[in-house]
Amino acid sequence: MYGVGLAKGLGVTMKNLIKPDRMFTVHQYPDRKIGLLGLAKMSNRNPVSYLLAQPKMAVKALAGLASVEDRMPQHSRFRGEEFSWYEERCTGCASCAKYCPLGIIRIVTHPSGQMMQEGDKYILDVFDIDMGRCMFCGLCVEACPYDALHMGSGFEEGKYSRKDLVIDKQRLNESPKRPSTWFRPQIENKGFDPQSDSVLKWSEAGRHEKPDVAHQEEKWVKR
Amino acid sequence: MIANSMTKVLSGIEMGNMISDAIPGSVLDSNETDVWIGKDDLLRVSRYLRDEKQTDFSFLTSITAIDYIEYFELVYHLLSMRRNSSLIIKSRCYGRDEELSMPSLVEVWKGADYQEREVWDLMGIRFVDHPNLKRILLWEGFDGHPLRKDYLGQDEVTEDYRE
Amino acid sequence: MEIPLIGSLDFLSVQSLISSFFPDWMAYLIAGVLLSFMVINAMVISTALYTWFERRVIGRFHSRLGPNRWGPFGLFQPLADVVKLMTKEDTVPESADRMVFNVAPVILLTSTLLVVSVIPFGDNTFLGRLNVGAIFIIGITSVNTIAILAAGWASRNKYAMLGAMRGVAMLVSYEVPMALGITGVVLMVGSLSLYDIVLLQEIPFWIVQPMGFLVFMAAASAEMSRTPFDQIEAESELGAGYHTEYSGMKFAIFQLAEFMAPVVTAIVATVLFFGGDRGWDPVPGQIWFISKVFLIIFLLLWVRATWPRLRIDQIMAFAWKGLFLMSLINIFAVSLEIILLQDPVTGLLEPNDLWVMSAINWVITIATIACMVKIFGKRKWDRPMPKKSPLANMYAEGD
Amino acid sequence: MSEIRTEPVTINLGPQHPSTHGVFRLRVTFDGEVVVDAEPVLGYLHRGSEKLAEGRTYVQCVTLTDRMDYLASMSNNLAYVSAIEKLAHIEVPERAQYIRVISVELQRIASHLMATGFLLNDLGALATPLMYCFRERERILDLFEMLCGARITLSYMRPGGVFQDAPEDFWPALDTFLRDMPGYIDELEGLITGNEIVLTRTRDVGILTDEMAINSSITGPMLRATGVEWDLRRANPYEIYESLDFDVPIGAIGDTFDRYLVRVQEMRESLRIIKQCVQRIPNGSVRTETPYFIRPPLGDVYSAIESPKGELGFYVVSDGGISPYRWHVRAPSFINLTVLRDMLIGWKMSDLIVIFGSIDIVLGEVDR
Repeated sequence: MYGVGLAKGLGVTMKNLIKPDRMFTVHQYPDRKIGLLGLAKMSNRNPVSYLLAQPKMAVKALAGLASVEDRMPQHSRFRGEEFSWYEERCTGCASCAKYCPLGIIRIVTHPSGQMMQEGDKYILDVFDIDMGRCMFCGLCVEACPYDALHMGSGFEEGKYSRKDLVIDKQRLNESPKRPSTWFRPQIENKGFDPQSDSVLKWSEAGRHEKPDVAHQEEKWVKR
Repeated sequence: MIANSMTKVLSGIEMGNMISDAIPGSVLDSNETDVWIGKDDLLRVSRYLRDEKQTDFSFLTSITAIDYIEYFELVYHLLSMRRNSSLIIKSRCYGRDEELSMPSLVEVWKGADYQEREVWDLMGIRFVDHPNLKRILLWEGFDGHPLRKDYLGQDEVTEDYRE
Repeated sequence: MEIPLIGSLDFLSVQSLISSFFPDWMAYLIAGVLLSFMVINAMVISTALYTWFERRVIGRFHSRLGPNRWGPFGLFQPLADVVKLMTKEDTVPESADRMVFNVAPVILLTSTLLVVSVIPFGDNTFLGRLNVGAIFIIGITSVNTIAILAAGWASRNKYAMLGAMRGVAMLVSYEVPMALGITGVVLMVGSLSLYDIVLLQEIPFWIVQPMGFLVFMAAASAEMSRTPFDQIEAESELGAGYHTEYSGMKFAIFQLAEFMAPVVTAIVATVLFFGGDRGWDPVPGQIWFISKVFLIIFLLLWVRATWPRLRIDQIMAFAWKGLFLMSLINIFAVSLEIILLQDPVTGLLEPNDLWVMSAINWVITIATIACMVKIFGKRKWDRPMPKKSPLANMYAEGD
Repeated sequence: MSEIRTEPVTINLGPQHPSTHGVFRLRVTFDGEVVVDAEPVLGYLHRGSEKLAEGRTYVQCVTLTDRMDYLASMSNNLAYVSAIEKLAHIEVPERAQYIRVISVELQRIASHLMATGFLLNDLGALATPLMYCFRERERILDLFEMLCGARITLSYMRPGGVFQDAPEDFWPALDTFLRDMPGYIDELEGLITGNEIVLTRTRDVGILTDEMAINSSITGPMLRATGVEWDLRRANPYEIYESLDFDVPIGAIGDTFDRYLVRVQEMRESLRIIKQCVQRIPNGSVRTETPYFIRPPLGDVYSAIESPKGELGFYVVSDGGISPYRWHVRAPSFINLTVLRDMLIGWKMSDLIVIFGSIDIVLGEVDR
């Protein structure tokens, strides 16, 4: 009443204007502008010594033209683009293709005739995912019984044509193996962080190691 | 703290007996959960269910239709907010042609308005005496009713970007 | 002491400078064109800077950053906007009245720019020293109404028409309290010349007559359709109001005029209520002027970032029931005080008298606002206690 | 006094309009500024979810529910999976129920923040409250990213639990959020609740009576604002709500301001619920093993939860196969629109926008 509410509102907005910790946009992708103080802090110097050491950069910062790389920190479970796929682990069972709600995974295999004792190994001819239609629900990852397919962790796969969004076997193989820990507790327990530069080997991605012969005999032969 | 209670799901058999006492011949069948009402008596039964003190179904939760190939079944979920009890009444509608019709319940529960329009739009069941029975989700002039089991869909052109 | 920043830039001195090379009539023309060119460019550039300032400040109010990419601290952003708008296709609706459609933005910009011509920026920095400056401002700002109506009418767009109709109703109504708000100042000074108003402002007039200042600011923010009175545009209701159909350069002109309005308003308010270029030495008067303008602009932005907008009928009611009454009370009080306090011989007011007046006026202002809230605030602000409806009982067990 | 005869003007509000919260079209007839008739035209976002579901397995349908009310995906997930659990008689571990309740209540806060922010945006507050709301919602979305790697289309729940336990760093982050959030709500209320302009614009505008609300099947905060105390979390408790202590806020007269106020109070109640859940959450598994292709027995089921918009119900008919025979959604946003016309007539254009904004619809759910 009597304009008290209006004045209170003005106070709230002023508080948000002044307090720097109430900033909304704190991460500016891909880079952010930085002032002299920020630059000096980044190189652990005081601003004056920074100005003397790197005058060009310091002047640029003072003019508001300097920028440094910036990126939103993501959780390791982030479901992102470019699936991490390990051909070594894949058996071509096509569970992922069957489980995909949109049917965008295509798998073509043929029997190889090798390792017939363990039940024939299948050779993958085609494995491609149409990322243009993928909705990143992660059901294919959930379905994979051999932990061969993992969600990726990036989001920078924008392309100019939809055709380029179909990622085939070759690209899946070449892409850096930074699987998201979504639905992969074993990777999470290892402390693997897909946002760092580290890469996960195929032998470490599984929820269990390859069983040794003794274990297999106990399980299968004695029955 | 007040003790919580679940919404009481009324027994279809008991309610069926009660309805048929009030409006003889209206209840076709009933089981533990549902009551089947003849489509000609639906309006009278729903008005009875709303106004009768013992039932007091002032709230129409949802209307659905299901295509069982031989017939369409309409499902009405009723709720009494004062008594915290619920009832499911169903009604069957035979035939497949465009002239399928059911009585509209808009004058009993206004909440039936959009839901009946949706059923007409997607299932193709015409509601007699509905004040504004037009398609609601699809556009006027759409061919067919998509939620019917015999709806084949229009020719869909999906480009395959792989080739 | 007055340190002239841009030298003597009044019309007469420039004319006399030129008349030593050219015949009199030519000197008159050249001086006019030269000065107008300078002032127009200064206004356009300051408006461009103002758009950047507004976006940065509103951004910070929103806890965002605002434009910060193009150029140092994003200062080139207005330039980028202009380039983008100029290269845009200039569309005209098929059924539009082309002539009126094209002229409307020009009228709006012209009327906004003309206000600046009578402003004394400094002791000797001004374009024209009009002895009826205050009336000129009131008159020229009402031309806006015609431009807005023309734009809305010519577009043949229902949203534009609604916006224009609201605009006409609102602008015409708010002319009244604005003129009456200025009247209070004029009464005290005894002159319509803005130059005299600045000269006689020993104490800034917003201290002497706060009610007049409030009325003027409210009316002015309605005149330039800023929140809480931005019903002309009302972007959440009408899309863009009267300039819905405009694009390209014409839209840019509208935007320019629209963003120039706060600058102009702040300038006028500085002259009328903040003592123009008056300040303490050794800071030159022009600097004082600019910093006062910035202060008022910041206040306007602060209000804009905080408050929602009123409905059109509430705005009209506010003008006629609230501001009109307040301005009348203000004029009555001020004239009474002048009669009682002025020197019977010279008819002048001493600074001591001004302090007495301001003390009385602050009391009157607070009392008036309190009374008006009591009398006209029929709506009870406090909420009635919620009562459970008897129609539902979610704890019932059924039967 | 004879009145001037005026010509009514018909205006299309939408499908592209700043305040229709999506692709919604309202064909309004104005007499000057006063609404004399209004007709909503829906379906611009119709994707045929109900038909699509008939060709998918029960688990695949979870992804469809995300895309209906995209501001409250968790609630949609919960409503759907609880229907399937009822249909296929799947038990849910207790820890999973707690995590579900926590995430649904977080989602309720996020959804109400959006509703409040956009209501104020419709009032013309130049997006300031909206930005503040977005800022707080961002923190909730960060929490969701920790839980399930996505921020909007979550697909977090599965029949039989949730797909994965919350990570270690989720709980401290949730604690920080719970500590900060009441202060933020206070700040938001300081900006809005006492503001005279907001009060002038929203008090006594768009009044809905309790009788009319019940007769028109209105649910959610809109119903509670009319004074009807009806919340499915109390009236028909699901999951663990029975053991939780919280109040059901109701409004006084059912105007636009009450609708806003009920939402703000519900946010506080949600925080209370989450705090209790965090204290009580037991250890254990979070998911009952279910086959990939669930084959529920023959029959039908209707299961509803209290979503942020109202009663969100799923009616699923099973024919014993791997995909539902009929999959119907009782979408609260859609049914809440029933009274729109009656609420609008007689009000001015500015009120139209505000009343419409206070209903809080999401077009993904309206059109499905």
